[in-house]
Amino acid sequence: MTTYIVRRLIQALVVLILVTLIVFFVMRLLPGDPILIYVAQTAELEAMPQERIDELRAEFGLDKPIMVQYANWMAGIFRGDFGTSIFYREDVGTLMLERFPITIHLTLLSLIVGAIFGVLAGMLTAVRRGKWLDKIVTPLTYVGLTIPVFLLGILLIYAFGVKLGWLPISGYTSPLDDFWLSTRQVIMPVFCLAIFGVAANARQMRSSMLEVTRQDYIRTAWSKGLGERAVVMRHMLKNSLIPVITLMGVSVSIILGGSVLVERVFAIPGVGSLLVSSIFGQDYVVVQAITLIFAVIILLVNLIVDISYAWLDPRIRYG
Amino acid sequence: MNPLKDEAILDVRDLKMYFPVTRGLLRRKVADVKAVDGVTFKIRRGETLGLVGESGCGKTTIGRCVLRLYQPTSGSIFFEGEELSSLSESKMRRIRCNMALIFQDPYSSLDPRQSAGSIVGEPLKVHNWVGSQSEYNDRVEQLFRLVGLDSSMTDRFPHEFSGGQRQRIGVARALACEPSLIVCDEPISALDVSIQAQIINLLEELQAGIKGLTYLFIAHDLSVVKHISDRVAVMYLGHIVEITKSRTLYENPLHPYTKSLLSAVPIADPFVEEKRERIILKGEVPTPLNPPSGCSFHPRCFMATPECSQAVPPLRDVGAGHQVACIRV
Amino acid sequence: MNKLLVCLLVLALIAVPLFAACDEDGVTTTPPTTPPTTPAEEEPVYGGVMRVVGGTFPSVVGYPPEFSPTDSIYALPCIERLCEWDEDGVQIPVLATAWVVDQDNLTITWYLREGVTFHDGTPWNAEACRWNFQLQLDGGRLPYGQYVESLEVVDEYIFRMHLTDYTWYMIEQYGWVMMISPTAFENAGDTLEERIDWARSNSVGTGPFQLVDFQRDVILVYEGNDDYWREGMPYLDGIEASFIPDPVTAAAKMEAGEADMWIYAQSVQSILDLEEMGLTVNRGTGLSGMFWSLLPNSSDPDSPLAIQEVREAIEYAIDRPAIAEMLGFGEYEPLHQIASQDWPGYVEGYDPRPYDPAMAEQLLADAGYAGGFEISIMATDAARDAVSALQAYLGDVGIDVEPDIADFGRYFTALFFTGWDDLVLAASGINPDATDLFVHFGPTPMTFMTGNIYKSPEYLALCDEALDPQYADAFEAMDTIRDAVMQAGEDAMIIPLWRDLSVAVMQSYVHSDYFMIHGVIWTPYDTWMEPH
Amino acid sequence: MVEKHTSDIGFSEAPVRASEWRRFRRVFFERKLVTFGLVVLVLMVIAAAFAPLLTPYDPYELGDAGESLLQPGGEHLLGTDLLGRDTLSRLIYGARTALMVGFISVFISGFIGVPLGIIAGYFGGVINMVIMRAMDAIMCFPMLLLALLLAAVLREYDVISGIWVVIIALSIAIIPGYARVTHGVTLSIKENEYIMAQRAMGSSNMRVMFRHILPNAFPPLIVLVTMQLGALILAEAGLSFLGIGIDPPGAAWGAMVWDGYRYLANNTALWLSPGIAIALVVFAFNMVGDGLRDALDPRLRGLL
Amino acid sequence: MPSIPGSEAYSSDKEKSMAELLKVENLKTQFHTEGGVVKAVDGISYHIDEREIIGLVGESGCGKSVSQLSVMQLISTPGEIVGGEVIFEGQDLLKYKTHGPEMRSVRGAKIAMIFQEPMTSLNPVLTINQQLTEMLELHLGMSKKVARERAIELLGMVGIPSAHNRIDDYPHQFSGGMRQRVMIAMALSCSPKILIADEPTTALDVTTQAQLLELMKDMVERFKASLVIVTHNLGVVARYAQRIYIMYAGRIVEEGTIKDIFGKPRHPYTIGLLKCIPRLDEEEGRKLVPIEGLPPNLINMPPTCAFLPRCSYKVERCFQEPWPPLKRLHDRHYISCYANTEEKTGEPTER
Repeated sequence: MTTYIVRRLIQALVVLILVTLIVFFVMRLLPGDPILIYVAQTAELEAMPQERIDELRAEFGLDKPIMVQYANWMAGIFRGDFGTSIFYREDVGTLMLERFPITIHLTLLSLIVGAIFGVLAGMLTAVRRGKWLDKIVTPLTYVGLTIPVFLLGILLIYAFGVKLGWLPISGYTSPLDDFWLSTRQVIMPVFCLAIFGVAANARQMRSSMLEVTRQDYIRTAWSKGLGERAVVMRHMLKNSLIPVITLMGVSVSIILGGSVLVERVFAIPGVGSLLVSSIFGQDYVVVQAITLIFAVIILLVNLIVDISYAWLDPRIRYG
Repeated sequence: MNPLKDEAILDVRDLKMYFPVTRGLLRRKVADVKAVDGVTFKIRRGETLGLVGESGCGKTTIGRCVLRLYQPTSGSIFFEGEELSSLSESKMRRIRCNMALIFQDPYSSLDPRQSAGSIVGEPLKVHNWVGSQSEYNDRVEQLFRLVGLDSSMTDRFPHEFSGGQRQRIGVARALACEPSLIVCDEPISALDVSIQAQIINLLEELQAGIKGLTYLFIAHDLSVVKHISDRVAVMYLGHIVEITKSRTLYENPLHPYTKSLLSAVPIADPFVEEKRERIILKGEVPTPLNPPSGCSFHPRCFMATPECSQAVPPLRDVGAGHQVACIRV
Repeated sequence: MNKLLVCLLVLALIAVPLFAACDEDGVTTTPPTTPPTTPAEEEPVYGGVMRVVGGTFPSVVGYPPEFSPTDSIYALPCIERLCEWDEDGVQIPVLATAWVVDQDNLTITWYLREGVTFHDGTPWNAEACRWNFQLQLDGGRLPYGQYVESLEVVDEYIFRMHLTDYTWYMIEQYGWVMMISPTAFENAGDTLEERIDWARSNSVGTGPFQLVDFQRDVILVYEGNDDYWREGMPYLDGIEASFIPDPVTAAAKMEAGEADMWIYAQSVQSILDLEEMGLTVNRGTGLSGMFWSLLPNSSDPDSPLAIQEVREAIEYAIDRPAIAEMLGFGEYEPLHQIASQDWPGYVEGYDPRPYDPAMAEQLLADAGYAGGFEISIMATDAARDAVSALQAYLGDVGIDVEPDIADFGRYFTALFFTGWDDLVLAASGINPDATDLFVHFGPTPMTFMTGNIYKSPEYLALCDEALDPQYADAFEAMDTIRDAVMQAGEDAMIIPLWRDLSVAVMQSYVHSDYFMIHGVIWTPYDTWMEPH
Repeated sequence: MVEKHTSDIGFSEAPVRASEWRRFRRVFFERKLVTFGLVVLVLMVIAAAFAPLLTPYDPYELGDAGESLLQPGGEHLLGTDLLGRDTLSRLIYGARTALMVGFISVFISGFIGVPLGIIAGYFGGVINMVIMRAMDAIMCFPMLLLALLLAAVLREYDVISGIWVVIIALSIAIIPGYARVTHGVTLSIKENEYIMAQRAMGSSNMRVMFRHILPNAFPPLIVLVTMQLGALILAEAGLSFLGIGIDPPGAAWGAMVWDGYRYLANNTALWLSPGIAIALVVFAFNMVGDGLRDALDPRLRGLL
Repeated sequence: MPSIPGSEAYSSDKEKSMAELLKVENLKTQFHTEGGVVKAVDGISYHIDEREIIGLVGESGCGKSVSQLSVMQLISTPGEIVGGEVIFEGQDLLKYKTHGPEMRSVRGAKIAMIFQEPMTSLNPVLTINQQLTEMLELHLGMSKKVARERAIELLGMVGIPSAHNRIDDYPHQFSGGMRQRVMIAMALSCSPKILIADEPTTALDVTTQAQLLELMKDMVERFKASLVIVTHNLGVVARYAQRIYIMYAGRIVEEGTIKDIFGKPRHPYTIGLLKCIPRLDEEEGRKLVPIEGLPPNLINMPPTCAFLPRCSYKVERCFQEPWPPLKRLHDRHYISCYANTEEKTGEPTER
């Protein structure tokens, strides 16, 4: 078990290094000069002398060879220093601390909603296969997989925000400040972000439950005279969850990707919306930081998924 | 089924095949699975040597070493006088033309996306064994007839055949380049009882018909091995414990393991069964990762004495080609 | 078939409320409040926090040297300038009461308003003024800063600048420096870096409102300044601005009554919809929109755009009234000259090249491009529709347009620094005093890549003439400016297209008679709201 | 003696010739929704192929004055957009874009990802480690985000333009999916005795990998492709929403939703019709994928 | 430990008759597949007496496992029990709802089952303790603690060394033989009346097979249970069973005591089976006589005898009339055949 975990950790470390390389070099492939963009953001009303531009360039460390810049960047990250945003002129670490909790809040909620409702729906439709519940819920999961989230977002706004007036249209409040308002505000974005997870988990859960149903040990369980509840909850659930857990990594990836769209629609000041504006503003320090953190989150989630395999499946735990 | 000549087509000397067991982060080698641990035997041309033993005893590993699908840890394998373990890959390719393998599972041993004809013809293509397309077609049809399949079935796919027919395709593929040695690795154990006899008879007929065709017949079913083989080698935990003519095996088994193995096989005849002595072994086969010292059978042996755990008993001749590895015999 | 039916049913269930929701005649549960139109003159009411939404948001609120236009407009409730425009583009005093130019000795003397205090209680005086100028100079950010020789504090409320050269344009440039409290800044940290860092998210000025809370890209909260120097103002208790990047969401917030004012609204359809629902649309002076034009890379001799006939042909090929009508629902003004009709420098009736595709083809043939040619138009994603329309028109005369949709970073880099390949679709702000001509297209423009656009000697001479110190301000130079406008037209220097719309949409209970000019002026001090 | 006895029903043996195709058809068409999906896709392919013949108007032709944002009905069945272009015509041409983006991206990424997966799975060891960790690294980025970054980068270089930026960006983003699936399949196929049979008869590695493993990896790959096609169309829509989609005036559904979205209340057909088209086609691809999965290999249930 | 298999029980004949424990009448189970309806079990009747060991012999696909699963109502879709009766303790089990409380109180408690694959028949994610005790808690109402003690005891009984240490292990930590021992312990934990062993040793090595069969025999004696051995291995039944049913294509073709069947096999299929298997004690150079042809595809079977195409005894009547019902030859020996195989049968082992 320890060996298994440590090996996964080492693999994750290798992936992490590759991730940092990708993040850094893809961003540096952008030929637009970040300094000029910075100047363009601020200097519409006057021209800036070349010396000042060079000075800024040196200030941001952009005058050094690229490998040195990479090394500096990495070294900085280990110290918790992500650099300074060219656009916001602010420490990116601080910026991330402001923004990430928001995105994490939404992501976690979406993940939990997706997991609970997805697994529940999958379980019920599998156990009641072919019954009315299955006939209604299963086609619905396809809708969840196919609707573009931004479209869904705006439809929700229109229906629940404007026409019905039940929920606030946009914005974000920390649950620590005003829990009730915060909850009302996150309902629609979380719905948008979670819908894929709900649908995907439900489908996966349903098919893996059906798969497990066919297993010999389920026949053994029936042959012992156990009731349906015991067979499903005790013998099928854990086994069926194993493939569903894999989806968690994918779900997080989809949710983080979707946050880019959803945060824009709902005007939520998370990293998703920050990322879009930073990409367009070529604020590559910020983009680097966000993509890196996204990738690390997904990496960690996958690691947790792998480790929870071991928890769910003793064959790995003692393997 | 007498051997044509007393020439050893295959001569295996002190073959060892260890699979490393790795542990920990750096996958450090901590031990070896001694799948085959010093095995010596010969097969004469035209003969059938049965290799019998329970799962994990190393019999399949020997078969694969002979075809050099595994690179043996040590020891030598002479095939038609040539030492295989030191051959280059390209030379080995040429040699493989003269050897073939028949597998246990007629389902997984045939590529499901290849037609039966092309499966059988595959070795011909790999070894450029035939000149033209028509020669190829003729040879494939000939092989089909040889194993008792209708040659009109060449364009069918494996799933369209029954298990027995599939095994016939496997046999035809093995025969394609007219090998002199066929390693039959449990060729019938996945088949239905009523079909097994068909394949056994086919193999016997082929040997009778093709001059010098030699089998290394690997199986765990003692009755089948005894039926088809001229000589039988009994394996336990990577060692051969007894080699003898198949007739002597039932009539006069010497090694205690052979005895208990024989006793465990029920005979489909209650009248015989009533009279048979039954030896029920204690415990389970130890892991080849950490075999017992001395004679690896001694912890389960009903004849064991303290000396048995001292040294590995050598395989010694007790007369008439009957070899046994037991100090108590 | 059951599943299919269920599936269709589900689709229908999703679609029906939407259709219903979109139905204009449908029952709406929260109709926007449309009280009877209030009389024009009404006694202002005190109180209320105005909730403002906008599609842009500041990244810096209190450090003027780093202000972008977006930053400065959001800072304006708090930080004031020496002077600024009135509705007609005339410079009016704010923190200065008067200024005197001495052309012989090359000085500008500013007489400062007395009795004004910063929000931190420190007084506004000549020293504070000098400190702010120095801050700009140190940051390398003072426009025309290269002409400043020295700064002098003459007495408590008189401040003098010594210059090396003079043009009337400098008043606007220097007078617009935004003034923050030196004391607050100096006390904010031990090092300059710390102070700047603090000032980026904290702002202490003299304005009608003081900053309470600022979270980047989230919210900006102002509360009324009780000690404001304009008597009895402001009326509002506070302003709460939040950032809504998506215009559809912003419009939805207005419709749902979740916001009182939507500033810098540009999506015409939403604006008109809201207006129809009874919300007020403040179109300002008419110059709040942007000036859209196609800028050619005409200085490159290899480019077909270097040939005047080609540029003329492009101008002839585009039906500007039609495009303006289509894109702007009648709210956009088609432009025929480098000026809008509400702009002081507008030349009445001057339309050198109305829509004439035949003429365009003829000119192209004359220029040796009878079969047309291929050309790219660089634009941002926001201008997708415009590019499609231009592409269709140019395609009709044989010019094959390849759209080049760029992100802001690349777009601005090209536009301001590195130049563009063929054509770029650009928007520029319009100043009510016509000075934007020099900002964008003058001899030494501050924005668009200077070298890319060919400017004829005649045109440059007229620009120089207009900037001559003999004129006190732009209005005195207006005749020359009009000549320059016509010369640019004759040269087909750029291809003017249309003026778009940017407005403030307000709930009907909001009273704000004068709002903004192209994002550099906002006077919320006299804004008030009826109880609602 | 090991008797194959994995299911309740032990009957086996002697299947009837030519039943495979029948079985495939029966399983595939067993679910009405799969049939529905297939019909949708066929219609879409027809629409894409014969777009010029089917469209009532030129999808790029600007409308005359007053033809802007027409409501559905009348001459323009689904109304017009801001520039007076016929929505129905653009919708039909959009099928072309969607299929082009989908199929070319899938082809490119499959062309790269599949061999990588086979090689990694077949050789194992260090090669496997290097390839699969690199794929893991790419998979650490959300697909939309990676495509967004790549599209931004690709646009900067004048090597490719227009729709190809989207295609290439999406292709790169989905390579790991192919590599992973092929890798997994290769590992399991490698266990089969017929691979050992190939080695026993002296086949070269290349022959084993591409003549024997690759064809056997097709069923899961085909299923993956159908799923990816749906995901790609959604991603293209997302990119358009963020402004890095198909260049104008190209008719792409994602961009059309985004364009129409600004007229949410005024012209429902403008965004709803491409929105439904996207949802319908993604749904259709998923259904056909499901059907193929069940028909090709029921064991794949739960794997994808 | 030489012994004669079940010698006492064997000598006790039907006359002395232990009570009939389970009676299956005309049981029919079908599977609805893509190809059509598979009559996996096509009207079989058999019975088990108290403390009797019977063998159910046939090749794969002959319906022997399905028949046993049908008795337990463990047939899942697309399978369906379409007819027959399973009388156990005076009640027809097939009248109970599949997962209803009555059926559940029979399963495990009164009739228990051991399956072929010890690798897959135990739940991989639950410990042995969890899997063993749940039945004890359910059927015998034991507390967790008591059940655990009992489970350890049972494990010791089936020969698992240091059972108290291994009870919290997971199935994959056991070898195949050990897992099958666990299965035996589990099946016997509630002292069932009948133990059905469905190919219990097929996947195991011969020496393990011998160990387990001995164990099972000992255990059913100890628990006074009856045992049904479902197998394709004639040797196994010859050694352990008292009576045998030979199945082919969903039907019982021959029934009798082991001495009847092995001594005077009368059905052509039984005869063929005995001729085609190699025997340890056979003569040198004996030729096997395979049963030609293939086992039938159970879909769309003709009404005639399913063995007909492979039969070497067939007579005219076989082609014209449907598959004959079992007819009694003498005592407890029944066959389902029109042909007179007696004359031609000289060869099979009479010793």
